[in-house]
Formats: sequence, structure tokens, C-alpha cells
Amino acid sequence: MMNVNICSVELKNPVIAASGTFGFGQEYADYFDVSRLGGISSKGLTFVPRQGNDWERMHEVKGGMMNSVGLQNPGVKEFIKSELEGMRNTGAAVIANLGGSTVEDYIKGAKLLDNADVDIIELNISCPNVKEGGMAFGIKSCVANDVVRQVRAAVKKPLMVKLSPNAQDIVEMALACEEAGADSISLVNTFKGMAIDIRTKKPVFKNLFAGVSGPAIKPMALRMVYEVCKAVKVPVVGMGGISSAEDAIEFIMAGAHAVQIGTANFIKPDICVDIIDGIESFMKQEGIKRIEDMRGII
Amino acid sequence: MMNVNICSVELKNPVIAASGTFGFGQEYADYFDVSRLGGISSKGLTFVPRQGNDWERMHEVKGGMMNSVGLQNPGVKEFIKSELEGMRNTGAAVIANLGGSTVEDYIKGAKLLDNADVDIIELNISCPNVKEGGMAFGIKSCVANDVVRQVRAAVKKPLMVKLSPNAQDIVEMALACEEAGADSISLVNTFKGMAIDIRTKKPVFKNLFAGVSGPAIKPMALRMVYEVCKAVKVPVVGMGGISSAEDAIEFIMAGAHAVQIGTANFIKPDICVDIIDGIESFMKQEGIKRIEDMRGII
Amino acid sequence: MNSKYIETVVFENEKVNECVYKISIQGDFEAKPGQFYMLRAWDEEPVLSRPISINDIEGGKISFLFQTVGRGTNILSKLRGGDEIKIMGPLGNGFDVDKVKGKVAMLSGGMGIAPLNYFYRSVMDREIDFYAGFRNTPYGMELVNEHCKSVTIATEDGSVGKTGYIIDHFEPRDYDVVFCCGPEKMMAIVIKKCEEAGVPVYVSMEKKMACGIGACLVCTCKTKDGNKRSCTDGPVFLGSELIINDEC
Amino acid sequence: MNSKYIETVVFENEKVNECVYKISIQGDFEAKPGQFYMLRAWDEEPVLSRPISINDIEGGKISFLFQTVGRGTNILSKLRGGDEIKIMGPLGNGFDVDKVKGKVAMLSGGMGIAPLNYFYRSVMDREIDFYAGFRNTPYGMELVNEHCKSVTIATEDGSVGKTGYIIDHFEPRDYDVVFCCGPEKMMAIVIKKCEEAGVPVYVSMEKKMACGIGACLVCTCKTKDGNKRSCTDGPVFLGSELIINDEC
Ligand SMILES: Cc1cc2nc3c(=O)[nH]c(=O)nc-3n(C[C@H](O)[C@H](O)[C@H](O)COP(=O)(O)OP(=O)(O)OC[C@H]3O[C@@H](n4cnc5c(N)ncnc54)[C@H](O)[C@@H]3O)c2cc1C
Ligand SMILES: Cc1cc2nc3c(=O)[nH]c(=O)nc-3n(C[C@H](O)[C@H](O)[C@H](O)COP(=O)(O)OP(=O)(O)OC[C@H]3O[C@@H](n4cnc5c(N)ncnc54)[C@H](O)[C@@H]3O)c2cc1C
Ligand SMILES: Cc1cc2nc3c(=O)[nH]c(=O)nc-3n(C[C@H](O)[C@H](O)[C@H](O)COP(=O)(O)O)c2cc1C
Ligand SMILES: Cc1cc2nc3c(=O)[nH]c(=O)nc-3n(C[C@H](O)[C@H](O)[C@H](O)COP(=O)(O)O)c2cc1C
Ligand code: FES
Ligand code: FES
Repeated sequence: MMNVNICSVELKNPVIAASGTFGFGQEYADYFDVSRLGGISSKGLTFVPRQGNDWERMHEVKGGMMNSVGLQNPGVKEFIKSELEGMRNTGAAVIANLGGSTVEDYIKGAKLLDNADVDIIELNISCPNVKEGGMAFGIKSCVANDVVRQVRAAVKKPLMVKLSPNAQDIVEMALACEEAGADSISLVNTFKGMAIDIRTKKPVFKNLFAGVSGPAIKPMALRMVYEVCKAVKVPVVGMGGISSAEDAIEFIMAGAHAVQIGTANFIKPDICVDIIDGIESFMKQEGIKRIEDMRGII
Repeated sequence: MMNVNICSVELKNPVIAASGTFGFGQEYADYFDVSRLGGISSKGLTFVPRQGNDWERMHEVKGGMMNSVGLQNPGVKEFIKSELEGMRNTGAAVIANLGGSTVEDYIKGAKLLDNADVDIIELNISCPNVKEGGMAFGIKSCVANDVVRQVRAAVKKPLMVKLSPNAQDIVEMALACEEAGADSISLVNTFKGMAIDIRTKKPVFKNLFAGVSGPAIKPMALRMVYEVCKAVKVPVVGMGGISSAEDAIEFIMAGAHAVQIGTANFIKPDICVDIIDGIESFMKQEGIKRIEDMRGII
Repeated sequence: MNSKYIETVVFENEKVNECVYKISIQGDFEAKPGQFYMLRAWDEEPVLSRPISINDIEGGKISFLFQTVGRGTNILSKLRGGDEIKIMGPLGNGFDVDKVKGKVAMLSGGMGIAPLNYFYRSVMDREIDFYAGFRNTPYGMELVNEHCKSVTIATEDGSVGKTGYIIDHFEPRDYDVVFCCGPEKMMAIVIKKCEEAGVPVYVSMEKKMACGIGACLVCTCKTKDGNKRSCTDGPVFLGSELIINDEC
Repeated sequence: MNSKYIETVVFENEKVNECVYKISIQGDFEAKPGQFYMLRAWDEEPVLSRPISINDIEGGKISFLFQTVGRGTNILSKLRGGDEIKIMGPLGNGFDVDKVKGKVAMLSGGMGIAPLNYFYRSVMDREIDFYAGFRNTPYGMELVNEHCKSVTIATEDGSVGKTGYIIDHFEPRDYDVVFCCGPEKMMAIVIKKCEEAGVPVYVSMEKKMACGIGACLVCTCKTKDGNKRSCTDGPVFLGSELIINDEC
């Protein structure tokens, strides 16, 4: 009843833990049965290991938080060697989130993942916290089209492309990625925001800007997901501020095949289970048989 | 100490009540001495009177609200006849916020205001709640450039152009408006968002989308104000989610000459006074003599 | 300035039933029946205050009767004596007591009893037929039950009084004027019934509000005379002036 | 699953001074000194929970000593017995009691007393010199004062004990190992002093946290072995491993 199919990968339910908020899937095992999840998107990986950003990495704001982690990760190779098995053992579908600074890095990372035991590669062309890259690919759709096309040509695994809400035109961006061969679109990543420490009279973040996530961004994220669902034919995975089953259902009704839960994991460690159970009981109450029966219903 | 000068209009302090949240300036008189305000921006006016949108006009979200009022207003003529004197009598600088569906309407409205006793015309090219117009001007900078240029040619009064955060490129947009003759830039208007009623399985708003305002949008608004301040030479008036003196100071440190307070008026009717007093006491604590001494200090 | 915005404390918060509470606040309050206050017992979240009608002003206290619906009323329900609360009001036009003349009916549906209680107190000396509908157990009827000679109660489950909706037990033809407060659907039917019978009916509208004082225009009702603000032009409207449809 | 996330109620919330409170919760708690919990007494706002060290576990209760700083701790300060609270933990590596050997100094600055109280309780049988600095009136020192033979207190205003910063009255050379918890600036100085004296020092870092369990990487400290998560690899680090600068 709850199962969904995204780029020919079957998820037991439409709830996926979002990249960067759920480590490599083990950290939450003390708090709930992680196998309940439809899927887990790994911390953003890059071909080369990264230490991430210095200085302040987090700042809380009304209705959410800002982060500037800057893709700290052990690199794709080390991920495959040390983390993948544990992630696979969670029993949830394994989505490898891949960032990059250059097209070459994306391709090299994607090729390694293509030969590893991951279900889906989620191409993050939208990380606002890495100066040299990522974000650069997520603003203009022609640039995105190019990187997606090249990565597509290099791998066989299902390719999900994760969009930035900071794109100049989110619909054009989604269409460009679909045209370039994306099997699925996920959105949104964090919104580019800023904070100033008025006592020190300096920006809170060394990079000046950081990514805003959490309930505060939900109305904008939902709008973008709706617009993209109307435009593309490939399945869409929606996210941005989801913190309840009701929120998740809104995204599904807007047309999303599945949803990802990020910041809300910090509100309550087993919130994904509440959301899964909440969707199921809503469907029972409303006599909705399958997820697809309410997908895009509005 | 607190006074600021925007397009040669002197405000006694940098705090302005934002358009659409403060009526025509009288409504709050039962709650505080409205003459304390630096300025008041009127409810959005159009050349032709408008009844505004039907159906639901408001939906509360985490950290803010969504509105779809749709520029209900008595029209510029009636404003000048019945409301302007009262607004003038508040003792705050009078900013007439002008919306429109066509360039002709903008010009006709602006000309009437040009001959009336208003201090500044704030050209709203960014209202997301009017299907036929407004928003159309606020997305692409070439379109904005054109309307601003034509209105500029038609009026002598100081022209402040209010940008939408939904612009494809906020910096390009600001530059285009400056180039077209704007004496000042104000930003941001509301973010385009969406909400779905999962029980009725319908969008909450008849227009599908509505404008998000309030504390939730502050980090994004501040970032945009900062970027625009870096780019343009004309004075910038910043807004978006400001609900405390600290927030206001962040915008000023990001480079804004003044700030506008919108949704926060609904949190506490005399919040503008708290913000004015709070800025003043911060400056005393920090030994800052004039507003411009902390403007753009970061 | 004698501000209508007051930061004060709760005197008492009484649990009336499973999901209905009555908050009282001490002070020297004066207001018209049918007026309301914007209540707030939190700092920043939720962003907006909640419009709640005056349920009573009596013995140096104002009281509000409310039902837990969502975020705001749930916070309100948890308040205890001494807790901070901010109230802004009285707001709105209120009921016109001068219109309470001749044969008068008051009609409440569910929580609609809240403003009608205080309205009833203000005109208790006159002859009024009171009709009150509830889903199940009635509440908030003490004053009316004690003083009103003609009280008709209906409950949807028939547990008290007549069974079904109160409007099914109400006939406007017998009256010179009708006052009604209840769910939108109920009021729509009452307006229609009264129109057919040629009897004026005053209804209190419940629209979502942001400012509560006429500045933001999110609370408008469609009327024959254009869009009107429920918070200042209302919440009480003459039924025949409203354009009632699924959009209002 | 025996979850480390518990929804429970406050047993007592004691006001220690103007801006310091001690919350206790009943239950059968077990944890290492220096570990912490994520506390939350609100639904959605603020979004994040607040990391607070274990101040004591004793008599079937766990307690947290905290200072009001901003949004979260202000809500915590208003809690009363019976109010709902959610706690997640114990988290972090904690202090290693086996390292408490030879001549030992414990050093707290301000609220740094919070974890050191429970640490002290766990090793009370050993000989420890305790140094505690406060801005003005000391707090949270009951256990230490009662049992510790050597307590040095300094207050910035000189109202109690020595005058000035506690670090000015502390000489690491005399010790085999030092444990320290206090403001970042103080710890930076202590680390430097101990390094110069060749004495190992363990410090408890206070970084902003989101998940508290190692999943989000917002709480990292720079160490000679790369970035480490304060919430799981810490909060206790060996001073000589940290790269201390204005960025950490
Ligand atoms: C003039 C007026 C008088 C009222 N008097 C009473 C009263 O005496 N007793 C009582 O129980 N209720 C009364 N209501 C309804 C009451 O305002 C809502 O039940 C309450 O706002 C719900 O808030 P919430 O946070 O619990 O619900 P949520 O659903 O979380 O609220 C979300 C938003 O919708 C608004 N909202 C939700 N339901 C309503 C509604 N029915 N009317 C207006 N806004 C709504 C809220 O104010 C808020 O902005 C009155 C409403 C109005 C307009
Ligand atoms: C492991 C650990 C143990 C701690 N133990 C204690 C303790 O026992 N007693 C005590 O009083 N304080 C302790 N702190 C500090 C405490 O977490 C902060 O004072 C508290 O989070 C401030 O929250 P706020 O909402 O009141 O402040 P705000 O300034 O509103 O908080 C905004 C954000 O910054 C974070 N933050 C602010 N100050 C700090 C800080 N000093 N450290 C970490 N995050 C911060 C908050 O958690 C929140 O995410 C500890 C911190 C850590 C990391
Ligand atoms: C601390 C943190 C780290 C993140 N790291 C990544 C990342 O490495 N790769 C990525 O694609 N998205 C990353 N994100 C973005 C989230 O996956 C998600 O797109 C975003 O937070 C919006 O969803 P939310 O509001 O539910 O958190 C991160 C988010 C947070 C809060
Ligand atoms: C109810 C409402 C009505 C508004 N109407 C207008 C308007 O008529 N013209 C305009 O330029 N902006 C309008 N705005 C936008 C505000 O002026 C402001 O740009 C926006 O709300 C962001 O600021 P805030 O977060 O402080 O509210 C409106 C906002 C709200 C909430
Ligand atoms: S609520 Fe703002 S005008 Fe009525
Ligand atoms: S707080 Fe998330 S990793 Fe430490």
C-alpha cells in the first residue's frame, strides 16, 4: 500500500532520510528501526575526501537552521570501503549523494558508485556551501544540462538530480536535467541565506552565505516541487521543511513520488517513523489505497 | 542620531512600516504614537480600484504567513482624496506604494501621485498575488528596466523600486532598475509559496500560489539585501522577516539605509517602536553615533 | 496613550470539557457584546495572535470560552493562573443592542455560544428565545439557562434536548430579528431561511485574521457593497448584505 | 528498542540564582561524567534541541544545571514540576575516569561547573584539587565544597575567594593531569599553559549542535587528526590534539 517505485527502484514507502542529516544511516539506529525507512540518502560525497568548512558551521534561525558544513566527507572510495555495507544493512534503499567541484570529479565519483552496491546516485548540483563548485552547476540550466549529460553517459545506475531552490528558473532547470537524461529529480536543497553577528559586526559564516533548511522553507519548496512535477515526466522526490505526515502528504499531492526528511530528524530522532505511520493512517482514514492514488491529486 | 536620508527625503529614523501591513497609517494609532515612525508605506495602490482576490486570503505557516490579498485598494484617486491627508498627519514620511497590471496603469497612477503630497513613490514590480501583472515585471530584469524607465520619465518625485525575491537574478534586477533611473531600491516583497489542504485535496489559495512573509524569510531576504547593497549605488531599503531591533541592525549592517517592518506588526502592534528604541540603545551601547556609521560595516 | 494592547496574566483557566476551556483575566474591561480580542500567550511561534470573542465581562473579569483547534488554542489551553498573556482589544463592531427589539431569537451553533453569552447578558431584561445546538454535551449555557424563559437545545447525537441540528428546530417567521453565531455552513442556512421569511438576521463571521484592526485586508467578506473587513467592519454583518458562497 | 530518546516530565526546576536553574527528572539513569543530553521542552520552535551536560545523577534523579542564554534556555527556565520535557542521551564520549590518577586538578569556569560536578562525584574517593571561577557569586559548588579538601575559588569581582580569573590562580606544573570545562577563551589559555608545562589536559568543548549524534557534522572541532565531531568524538578532547584558533 505504501510502496513506491522510483527509477525502477522499489521503496517500501515514500519516506527517505535526506542527505547530510542522516550520516551514513547508522547514527539513528539507537533511536528507531532504520529498516522502516523507504530509503536513505548518504552524506554528500565527493571524489576527493574533504574536510569541509572552517569556522562556524551552523546558525539557528526562526523556523529552521543554516548550515555551512561544506561537504565534509571521506571521499567516494572510502565510503564504498567503510560505510556502504552498513548503509546497505539498514534495509532501506541506498541513495549515494554525490557532490563535486568539476565535471571530471562528478564523473570519476559517479563511475565508482556505478560499480558499487548503491541503488540510486543522487547528483547534488546544488550545494551552496562549497565555494568552488556544486552551486555553480545549480543556477543556470545550460550548465546543469551539460554536467548531467556527461555523468549520464558515464554511468548505468539510476540517476537522480538534486536541484537548488536558488536556480534562476526551477522549471527550466528541471526540464534541462530531464532532457540530459536524469531518471528522477529531487528538490529542494537549502536556500541561500545569510546571518550577521551584530556584536562582532561580522558575517556569522566565513563563506558569508549558508544554506537555510527546516520548516521555514516549506511553502517555497512545496511550490517549486509542484511546478516541477507539472513540467517533467520523470518521478520527482520532494523535500524542504517537511516535519509531519501532513507536510509529506502535501508534497505527494503536489505530485511527488517520494519525499525526503532532513532538518526534521533533529526535531525528533524517530520523526521519519511518525511520518510513515501518519501517511498510512491518513490513507486509511481517507480510503486511499495506494500512494499513487493521491499523487498529484490537486 | 537616528535620522537617515533616502532619495533626498529625510526620515527621523530608519524604520518604515511596510506596504500592505499598515493600511494607510491610521489603524495603529490606538496602539502607539505613529509619528514615531520614520515612514509609512501605503497599502499597494493601483490606478483602477481593485476588490482583490476571492476565496482564502491568508494561511499561517511556520515562522510566518502566506497572503493572497491581491491588491485590494480604492485606487490612486480615491487614496489621494480620502486617505492621504490622514497619512500625512501621522507625521511619518509618506511612501505611496504603487502596483499595476500594465505599464500604462503604472504611468497613470504614478502621474497622479507625482502631483499629490507624497514623499516617495514605491513602485511595486513584485506583487505575486495579481495574476495579470505586477509579478510579471519582477522576474526578468529587462522587463523591469523598461517599466521603471517609463515611469521614471513620467514623474519627478523620488522613485523607489520594490523588488521581488522571486526575480531570476536579484542583483541583475537591482542593477537594471538603477540603470533605468530608480532613486532607491527596496526589497524584498513576499516569496512565492504554496499550501495544500490535504483534507479537501485542493490548494489553499485560488491562485495556487501566495506570498510568504515573516521571520521565516529573513535569512534569504538579508542575503539578497546584502548582495544588492554591494551592487548598486542608490540607497537600499531592506525588509523581509524583521521582527526585532537585532534583525533591523543586521539589515543595516548588510548595507541598507532603512528597513521596513511588515508581518511583525501583527506580532505586536507597537513593535516598530520597540525596534526604533532597540536600535537606538544598541547604538548607545556600542558607541555608534550615526546610522551610517554602522551601515554596511561588515 | 491608553493602549488597547495589554500584557497581563491569566487569572484562571477552567477546563469546561474535553476540548473547551474558559480563560479569565482580571481587570476593568468595557466592551460591546460580539466584540473580540486577539489573544497571544507565546512569543514568536505561531506568528499570529488568535481572535476570540468576549464570552463575558463580569465581576471585574473578562472571560473567553474557546475550543482547542490547532497550535494557538492548544497553547492557550495549557495556560494556568499567573501565566503571561497578551490581549488586544476590544475589536470589531459587535452586536447592536438597540436592535434587540420585539420578538428576538438568538441562535448558536457549537462554540457560537461564546459571544452570545455576553450578548445575552447585555440584553437579559428583554424577552429572547434562545436556540443552541451542540454536537453532544452542551456547555457555556449557565447564564442563559438560568435567566432565559425559552431555551431550545439540540444535540447532533440527541443526548440532550432535541436531536439533530438546531436550525431544523428553528423557524424565523415567528421573529422580528434574529442573531446568529455558529459554523459558516449553519449561518449560510440561517441567512437563507431568514431571507425567505423576510426577517433580518445578524451573523458573526469567523474569518482568519492577521492584524485584527483593519490594516491588512486578509479577513474580508464579500458583501453587496464590496469586500468588507471582518475585523473592523464586522465581525457582525446583516445577513442580507453578505454574498454567501463557498468563497466567503 | 530501548530508545535513548525519552518523553518525560520535569520533577523539579530550582532557581539557583538570577539566571541559573537546575532541572531534575526522575528515572533510572546511567551515564559517564562529561556526557550530555539534548533537552527540549517545546514542539517546533526553536527547531533544535539544546545540549546540556549531566550535572548529577543521584537518588533516582538526573539533574541539569544551566544558565539562561537565549530562546531555548529561557523556555527551560520557565518549566515547572510536571511539565513535559524530551531528553535524548546520554551522548558524547564523556570524561575517562581511569585517567583520574596521581595529582589531579579540575578546573571550571562559570557554567563549566555543571559537568565537573558529576565528574567529581564519580571520582570523589581520589585526591583532587578543584579550581572554580565565577563572575560573581559561585553556584553549583555544594558537593565539591563538602567533600573536596582543596578548593580554590576566584570571582571576577572579588566578592568570593580570590579576585580575577581562576586561571590566574592555577599552575599546571604541579599536576599529572588536568580536566577543564569553561568558556572557549579560558580553555584555550589552559591548553596553552598545560602544553607549556607538559601536562595533559582534557577539555570539554561547547560547539553548536543539531543532531547531537554524529549525523550532521555541524559540530566539528579542528584536531591534528582532522575535523572531529564534538557530539560523538567529543565533547571531551585531549587539549594537545585540538587545533585552537579563532576558528575552533
Ligand atoms: C471574530 C472571531 C471570534 C472568534 N471567537 C471564538 C471564540 O470565542 N471561541 C473559539 O473557540 N473560537 C473563536 N474563534 C475562532 C478561533 O479564532 C479559532 O478557532 C482559532 O484562531 C484557531 O487557532 P488555532 O491556532 O488553534 O488553529 P490553527 O488551525 O492552527 O490556526 C491556523 C490559523 O488559522 C486561523 N483560524 C483557524 N480556525 C479559525 C476560525 N475558525 N476562525 C478564524 N481563524 C481561524 C488561526 O487564527 C490561525 O491564524 C473566533 C474567530 C473570529 C474570527
Ligand atoms: C556538550 C555541551 C554541553 C553543555 N552543557 C551545558 C550545561 O551543562 N549548562 C549550560 O548552561 N550550558 C551548557 N551548554 C551550552 C548550552 O548548550 C547553550 O547555552 C544553549 O544551547 C543555549 O541555547 P539558547 O537557546 O538559550 O541560546 P541561543 O543563543 O538562542 O541558541 C541559538 C543556537 O546556538 C546554540 N548555542 C548557543 N550557545 C551555545 C553554546 N555555548 N554551546 C553550544 N551551543 C550553543 C543553541 O544550542 C542553539 O542552537 C553545553 C553545550 C554543549 C555543546
Ligand atoms: C546539516 C545539513 C547538511 C546537508 N548536507 C547535504 C549534502 O551533503 N548533500 C545534499 O545534497 N544536501 C545536503 N543538505 C540538504 C538536505 O538534504 C535538504 O535538501 C535540505 O536540508 C532541505 O530539506 P529539510 O528542510 O528537510 O532539511 C544538508 C542539509 C543540512 C541541514
Ligand atoms: C498581508 C500583506 C499584504 C501585503 N501587501 C503588499 C502590497 O500591497 N504592496 C507591496 O509592495 N507589498 C505588500 N506586502 C509585502 C510587504 O510589504 C513586505 O514586502 C513583505 O511582507 C516582507 O516583509 P515582512 O516579512 O516584514 O512582512 C504585503 C505583505 C503582507 C503580509
Ligand atoms: S485582520 Fe487585518 S484587516 Fe482584518
Ligand atoms: S551535532 Fe550533528 S554531528 Fe554533532
